[in-house]
Amino acid sequence: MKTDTDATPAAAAAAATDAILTDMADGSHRALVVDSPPGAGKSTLVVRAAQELTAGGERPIIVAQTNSQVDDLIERLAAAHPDTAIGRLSATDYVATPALGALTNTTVGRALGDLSGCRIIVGTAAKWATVRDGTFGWAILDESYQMRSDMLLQVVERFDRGLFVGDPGQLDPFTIVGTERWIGLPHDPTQNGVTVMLEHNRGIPVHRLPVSWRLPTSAAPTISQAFYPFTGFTAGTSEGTRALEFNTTAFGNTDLDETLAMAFATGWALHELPRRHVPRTDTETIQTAANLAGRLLDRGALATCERHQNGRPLGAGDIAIGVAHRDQADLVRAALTRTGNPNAPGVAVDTANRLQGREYEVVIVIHPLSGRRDATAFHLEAGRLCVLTSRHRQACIVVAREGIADLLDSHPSTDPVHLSVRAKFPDGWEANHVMLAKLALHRVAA
Amino acid sequence: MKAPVDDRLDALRGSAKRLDYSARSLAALENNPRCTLRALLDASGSDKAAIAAHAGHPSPFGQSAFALARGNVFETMVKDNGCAELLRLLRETLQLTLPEVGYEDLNDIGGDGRAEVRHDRTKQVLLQAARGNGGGTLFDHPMLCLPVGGHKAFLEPDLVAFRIGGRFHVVEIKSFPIIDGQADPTQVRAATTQACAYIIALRNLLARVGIDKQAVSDTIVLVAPKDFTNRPTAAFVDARKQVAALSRQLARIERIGDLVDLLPEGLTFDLGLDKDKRARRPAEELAEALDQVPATYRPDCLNHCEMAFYCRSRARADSSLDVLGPAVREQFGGIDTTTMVLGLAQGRLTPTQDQVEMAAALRHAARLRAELNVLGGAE
Amino acid sequence: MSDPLDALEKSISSLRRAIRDASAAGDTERAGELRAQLRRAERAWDALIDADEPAATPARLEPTAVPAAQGAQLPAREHVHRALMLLGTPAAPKLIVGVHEAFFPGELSASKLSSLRRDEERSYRSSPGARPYYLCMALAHDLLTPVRALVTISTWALEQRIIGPLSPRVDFLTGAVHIAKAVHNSAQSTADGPSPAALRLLWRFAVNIPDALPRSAPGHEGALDPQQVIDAAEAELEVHADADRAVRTEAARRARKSLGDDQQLFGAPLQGVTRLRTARA
Amino acid sequence: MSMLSALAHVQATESMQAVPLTAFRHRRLSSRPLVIIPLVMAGEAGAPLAAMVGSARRKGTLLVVAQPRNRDQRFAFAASLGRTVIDYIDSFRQGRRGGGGHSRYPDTPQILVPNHGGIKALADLGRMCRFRSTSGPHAVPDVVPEFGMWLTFLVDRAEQAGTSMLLPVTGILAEHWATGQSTLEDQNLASLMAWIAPPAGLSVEQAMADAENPDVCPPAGPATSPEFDNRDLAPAIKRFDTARTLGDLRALAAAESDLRELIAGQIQPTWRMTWEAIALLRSVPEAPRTIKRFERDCAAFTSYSDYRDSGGLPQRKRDTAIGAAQRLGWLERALAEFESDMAFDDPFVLADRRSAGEAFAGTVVEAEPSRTVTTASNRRVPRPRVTIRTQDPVRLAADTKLLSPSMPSGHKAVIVSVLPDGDATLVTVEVTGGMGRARVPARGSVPVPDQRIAYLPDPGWRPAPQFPGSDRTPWTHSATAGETGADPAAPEDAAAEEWGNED
Repeated sequence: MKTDTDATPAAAAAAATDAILTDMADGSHRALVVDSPPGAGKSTLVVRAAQELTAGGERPIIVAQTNSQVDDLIERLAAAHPDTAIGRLSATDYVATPALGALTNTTVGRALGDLSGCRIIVGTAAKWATVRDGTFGWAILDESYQMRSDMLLQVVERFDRGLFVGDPGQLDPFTIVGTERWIGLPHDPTQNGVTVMLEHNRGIPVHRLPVSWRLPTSAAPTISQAFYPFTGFTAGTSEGTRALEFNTTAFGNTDLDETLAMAFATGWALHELPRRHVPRTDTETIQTAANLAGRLLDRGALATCERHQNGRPLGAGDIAIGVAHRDQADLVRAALTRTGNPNAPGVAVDTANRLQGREYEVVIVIHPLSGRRDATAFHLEAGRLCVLTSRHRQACIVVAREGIADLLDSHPSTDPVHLSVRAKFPDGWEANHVMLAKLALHRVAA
Repeated sequence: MKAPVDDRLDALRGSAKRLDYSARSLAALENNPRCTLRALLDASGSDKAAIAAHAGHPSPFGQSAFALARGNVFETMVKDNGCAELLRLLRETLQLTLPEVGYEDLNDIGGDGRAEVRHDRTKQVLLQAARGNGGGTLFDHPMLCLPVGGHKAFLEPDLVAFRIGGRFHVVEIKSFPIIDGQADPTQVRAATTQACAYIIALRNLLARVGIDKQAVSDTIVLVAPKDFTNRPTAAFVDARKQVAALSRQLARIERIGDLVDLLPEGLTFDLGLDKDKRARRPAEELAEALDQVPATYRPDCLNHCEMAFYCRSRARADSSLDVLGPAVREQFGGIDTTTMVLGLAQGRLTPTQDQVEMAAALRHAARLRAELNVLGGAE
Repeated sequence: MSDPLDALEKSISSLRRAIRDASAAGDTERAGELRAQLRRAERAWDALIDADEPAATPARLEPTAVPAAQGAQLPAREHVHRALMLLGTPAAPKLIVGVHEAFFPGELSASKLSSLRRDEERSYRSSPGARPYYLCMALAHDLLTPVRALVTISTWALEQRIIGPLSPRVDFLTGAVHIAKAVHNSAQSTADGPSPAALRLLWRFAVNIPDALPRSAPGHEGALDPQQVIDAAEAELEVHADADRAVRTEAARRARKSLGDDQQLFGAPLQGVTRLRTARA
Repeated sequence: MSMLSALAHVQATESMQAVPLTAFRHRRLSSRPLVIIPLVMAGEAGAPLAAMVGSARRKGTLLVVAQPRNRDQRFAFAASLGRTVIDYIDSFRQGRRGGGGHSRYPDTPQILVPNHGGIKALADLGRMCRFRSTSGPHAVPDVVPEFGMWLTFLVDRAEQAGTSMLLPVTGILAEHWATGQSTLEDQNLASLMAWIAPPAGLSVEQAMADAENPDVCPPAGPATSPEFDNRDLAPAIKRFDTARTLGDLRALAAAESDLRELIAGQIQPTWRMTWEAIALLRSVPEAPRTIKRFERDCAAFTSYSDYRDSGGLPQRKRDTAIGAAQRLGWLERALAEFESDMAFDDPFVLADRRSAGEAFAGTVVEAEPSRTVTTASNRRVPRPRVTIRTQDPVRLAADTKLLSPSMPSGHKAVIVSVLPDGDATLVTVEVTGGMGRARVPARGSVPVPDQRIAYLPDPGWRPAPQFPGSDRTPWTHSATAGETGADPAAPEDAAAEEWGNED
């Protein structure tokens, strides 16, 4: 890729998109890969690429990983191309969301035959896997780093060429089956589809979107360094474009306020609870995360950004709380009802797996290592922390018990070592250290 | 005023001869790095096996003569006839060119096998190679030296290969098999961690004359029997993470002073060896001394550490949950003992404020188990 | 616990304790198993005690009779000489035995070889030149000290007995050429052709020489073509020969100047690395 | 691990005896299992040293490789072990039931080994044998590759959760009992048995100590103890080698019988203990759904058996792209079903899931048995709703499909809502299946007030993934350069076999 070093972010991003579309039009490659760091306009690219393909007479299909991703994409596609007939290939028990139901150029179908008039057909990988015949010229595979190689194998016969779009820094697909049988094979079915495809096809162009439009200037360098050490990216907005202000002055001056103030002023805060070994369901930690959200809603905040230059009040839907485990998510939801703020239950709460690809103004994270005695591979996984700390447009608050540094110190990465397998980077251990060093500068002791 | 750290470490060891770090003991650093007892015993050069045995918990780490013999025979075979097999493998894996066959035997220097002598010679030939004025490609058993905690540790890789215009590669020759491209991950890991010590030592040697660490590759070449044959095969192992991890652990050793400062004055693990090398110190007295140092026992230690059986018995005596392993332990958050778990579960103990939540969960679990036992689900 | 006697005594006492427990509980099967273990441990203990006595009885299991020789009754040094002459390069005992088994009748073991080397030096020093040849050492090119584990023949030129950095490979390739020729000859001259051991030996050389094996045939001794091995080995020799010869010649010149006759055969005395440094400077 | 299982381990520690983790044994135990205790030589790649094999405690056969480094002796050993195992397997290839393509043998072989290491040793043996050629310069007896293929089949099958054709005894024991030691120590058969059933007259403490003392309890293999290797085995093998070199037949016979006796001493205690463990496991009732999984084993056994009869090729060294994806699918499915089966069958396992919030049990507090809805096809169907009050920390979301072990089979429900009620939780479910075909639900098919009921998530039916045909590996999963796809039937590079005795 050729980009001017001193080009504006917008120009750099445009150049990257142009290069991708040129390669796609060229037709000499069976596949293209686009690595997209958090919030780098992946969906925009997908919509744009679909448009280009349609304009060129193709009838592209889009393969996404979850139903909500499919719905999101269709809404964007329908808005961008009101004149193009779009098909949604769905399972029998799928019920269209109200937003989707309102679209006039969209058809929901159970089988390809129902969608014969559609120029673009979108579906989940699982649904595409049930389609037995028909081959399309191009497929756009969204979030393809989250698609397992065995799933790719089930859908690959439906298309001749693929545009693989995804974020390599997020969570890898996984399996509950613990086997070392396939390690070292280029076609290991537990690997992500992109890696396997690249292993078997030399000379596939790998593009990279260079600008994160989501992450603020306060976050982009840290996330880039911790999770994308070899392929950095920059923030799309400049210093001062994004800002948070309280609608009220602190009337309690509690540690919650101190943390919120830190986050509002610097974009980061580490709300550190006293050192203690606790189970992951620890009420104090969970309630604190909920209370931070409640307190933020109580006090009210005005968010300024490039889209709302005169500010916009933050609502519960602008806030998310991210956790590592599902039971923690359930407990946080319950804790939100206890905050006393009537809107608090509207705050989104989910695990890293489910937060992938989503975006909020403020994200509160319960650190996966908080209060633990040992650091397992699950809790150290770089992708998990990456997802949690890269969902925000304004600020990220991490809630943790003191002692994570010691924990990291005593648990060097203990991943098994295999022959002829490249070590996976970023290393979760290393990435955790980078994040912790950053957070230490924004620490508020509770 | 406290005595200097080194003096205190010497006092801990007592009259016994100092055991230096080896690649094996350095590699062991990555297991349970937080254990104070282990750190102190290692840093003081104490003989852990002898100490554990005298304290009544001999370590079962004998090595089978078969394994030893097999290892030696295989290494010899790989290096026989001017490293014929090895050259074939390195030509395949490292793309060594035809002229790159120069062989330097560093097992002894004109019959002199002393570590210092071999180290001097190693330094000389490796630096020549690095600077491009030596013809050497294969360096057989070079003697490297790494200062660890202010003491010299001599380290001896099986072989270092130097690719002209390229970099040094550590070659490990192991006798566990590579079957259909896969080998036992535990063994690979152990071999890799050892090789990391060599990489670090080699980089250290070059760094002293200003040669960048990039001159030493962090990919190691593992040579091992192919499938069930005696023919060797080679595989790459990406050791980047282990090199980073071991470097961090080595940096920790430098902070041993912090640990030493916490010890009671006059503490020693001296065995009181007599002239026949028999331990004369009363075993209880030794055990008392050991008990004064915190140990972090994990069942995994049984695979690695000579002190593990001692530590396990200590953990059992304390009713520590550590005995049951991390999977069980994790369920109980900050609770440390089985007594406390059961006390809370049965409602016999009143939870502290920290424990309220855990106590409720425990009572729920205990109620469920009681329900089941009443149902007589299992005889 | 390094003392094996201590260890055994501990085993014996724990076995006795276990037998008592098992018997008390009436578990005869288990007690029987343990008794067998105990007997074994006690026997091992007896053996160790005996071995510790100064006038140890000779181990009973040593072979009492030398096996009848199945081939020519030549002295071992003749076997070695013949093998080395065939190879034409300094060689380690293992390879010498390999060549011997591949091409000559009679018994020769590697362990015998090491004692042989000491005898040769002793014999030479007591009456130099009494024998037509001596089995002697290869010399390191820089220190001119004896090289670990390589045997040569005194009648060879010093250049042939010097080992420089490239020499191990050069000697390996030269040896391959000679073995291939010997295999070729026996294919021509004997009715049965080369022995399986000879083919196996050649195969082991050939697999480690680029292009020495037929491209298509699966790795099998039968598929070997001696001429192809010779061509391949010579092709690689071409690459190393000049550089190797230069080092050897220079070292041989130095050895002739600075070493006495016996030292030229059995190596210079060790003088530590100081000397080495000057030699390399 | 759940808190409940963790608590069981603590209870075992405190009471110094093993406590049950499950109500049932979830693995089938054959009435005639074949026990194999494999021993291997330290440091050598899958070099068998000995095996004790037999289908009854009193009928153990000891096979010994006097010099494990010798290739011919290895394969002689593989052949004799192979014959025993193949005979055993063949004894199940009869009495086929059912017709046509669906006929199958009514029973399967079952091989039991002491521990996971035993499975690894058999896997290595299978890999070593299955590609061997029965003709040419390094020919082996016909039974050797056949044995290798069967072993590989059994080892592959054992990877699948819930199967019972090859099992480690320690694994079955630890599934049922919790001890006061760690998972690592539970892998030692003697240590595990010390907690469950210590030798008569011994305390658990003493039995544990003995279990780790190789003098009293020789390791259950596959590796022998280094002390034994150095003190006893190495000299005995040396005596054997010497006698062989000398051609002294009397000394050879003596050395061989000495070796046998020596190894018998090491293997016998494990043999005895394995059978004791099996007897103990028989006393635990078998879980109801075990039979369902056993039938699948029968089908797999029959189909592999037919494949062997048709002269099928040995299993590949590594899976192909499509083979690997297929296998991953099977393994994941088997695991999900096994976990669900166990929770369905076993109140202990259910309680485990309950304590983690993944299932719940409680009392029906409200029922709307006559509720109906109209389907899209305009049919009125019963959809009764029931509300259950539970103390369990329910973490299931609305729309989760449920099964119930406390209702007649076929009962299906779906969660409508989960609401807190003081320190308890109210779960409302809609019954969706198992009510019969009539307009009114069949009697007993809808929970009634005050009834105790448990629900757990339905793993559900998932369509088997469809992959491209094995001859059509798509471009994303195959190198265009053309793979070196070695014929799996090709015997291994025979000349690469240099075993050689050591000097």
